[in-house]
Amino acid sequence: MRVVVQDAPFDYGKEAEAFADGRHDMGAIVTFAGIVRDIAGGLDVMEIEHYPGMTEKALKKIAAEAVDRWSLGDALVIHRYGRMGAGEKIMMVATAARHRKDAFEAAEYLMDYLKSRAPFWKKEHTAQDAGWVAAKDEDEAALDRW
Amino acid sequence: MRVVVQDAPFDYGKEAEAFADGRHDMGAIVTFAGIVRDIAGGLDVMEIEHYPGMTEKALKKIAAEAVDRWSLGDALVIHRYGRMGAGEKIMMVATAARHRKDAFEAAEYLMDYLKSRAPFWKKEHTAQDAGWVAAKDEDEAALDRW
Amino acid sequence: MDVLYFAWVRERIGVPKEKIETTAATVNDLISELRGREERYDAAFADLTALRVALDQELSEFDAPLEGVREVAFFPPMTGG
Amino acid sequence: MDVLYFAWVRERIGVPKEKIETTAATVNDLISELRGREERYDAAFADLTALRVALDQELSEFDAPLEGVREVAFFPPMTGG
Repeated sequence: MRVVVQDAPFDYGKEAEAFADGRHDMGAIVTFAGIVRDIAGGLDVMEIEHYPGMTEKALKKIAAEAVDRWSLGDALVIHRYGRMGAGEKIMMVATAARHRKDAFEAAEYLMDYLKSRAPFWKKEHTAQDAGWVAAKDEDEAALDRW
Repeated sequence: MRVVVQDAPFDYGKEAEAFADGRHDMGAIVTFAGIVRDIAGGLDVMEIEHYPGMTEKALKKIAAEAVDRWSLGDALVIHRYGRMGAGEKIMMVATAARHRKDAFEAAEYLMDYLKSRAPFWKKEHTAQDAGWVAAKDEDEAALDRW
Repeated sequence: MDVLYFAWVRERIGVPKEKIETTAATVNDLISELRGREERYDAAFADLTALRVALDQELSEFDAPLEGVREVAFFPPMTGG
Repeated sequence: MDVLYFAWVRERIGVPKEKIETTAATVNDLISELRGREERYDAAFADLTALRVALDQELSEFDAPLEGVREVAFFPPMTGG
């Protein structure tokens, strides 16, 4: 299990490859990558603020719960903070399980929890103005299924 | 949308990276990779037979249905045939959607359908013997949710 | 018409592909005809619940008509992924 | 105790962190105390449904006791991922 919180970009392909590599015991790997989308009006930059210290703790707790609940062979969470442009990767998760159902469910669980329970806040800057992204009710509701 | 059926190994990390790269419109990328698992008794080699011609058609149809149903920005399916050892990657799928729920669902749909509706058959060879992998009832049942 | 066999069906029948002249109206009729020919066909087609059929590379049903079909394939349930 | 603010709460209050001497028994008590101090606190804490609180870096409730707590953080609902 590995949790990384950093401002620097990460290499999604290399991380996915390294995560999947050399496993003889796990038949299923799932990865998710979150990418900065260009918004209507033209996104200039996406800024992500976080709570150093709590962020790492929260992500480790969420990842450990996923590993435990789905008997994962491994789990990975990488999340950036700071400023990034449209098309840049914000974060990724990866899960390794014996069967695909567990790998998918665990990855969705990681995403649902880190989205609403890890202390990150997004601010979108356009040429005109800047605003904090509002939390969506559907993201909070997504936790109900777990 | 891209569908590849080949006997040669593929580079999971590079494919995942290339698939995710340069997107400004899709916020969510999901990949799944299937890996040859070592089975009890020691897998010597996994052999995958397929139905040339029908395989490509079936995968294209499944991928097109996923793209349409979840308004995907893109979908990728790579599936190998022939002989491969434990730890080798058998196949991968990737989906790009605006939001994570669609990317996850579409990837699971691709997996559920290609597992039971694309003409591939696995045979496991151990030092002692060889046997065709039996289809699982749960894989057929997995189609019911779509 | 071309008849193709895959996986253990291929192994049991002994060839991956053969040309068969038939006037069978449906897949079921073709199967009956083949089972009457030789023991190896009889064995391969003994349990139809363990088999799938594709007509011109589309999954199909055993009661489907064969008229106009050029390629029939028999195989066990798929196990890809 | 250290009180931290993030995102628009930080912007509205004007500082990311401050030391506050208080005898407030619960988070709610602390909020009442802050709101009484200055307009900027009153504005930031006007709608508690739009806020979350963490005590010593664990998500918590507004009626939680502050005894033994060294770090309190206020912020809007998270939007990571």
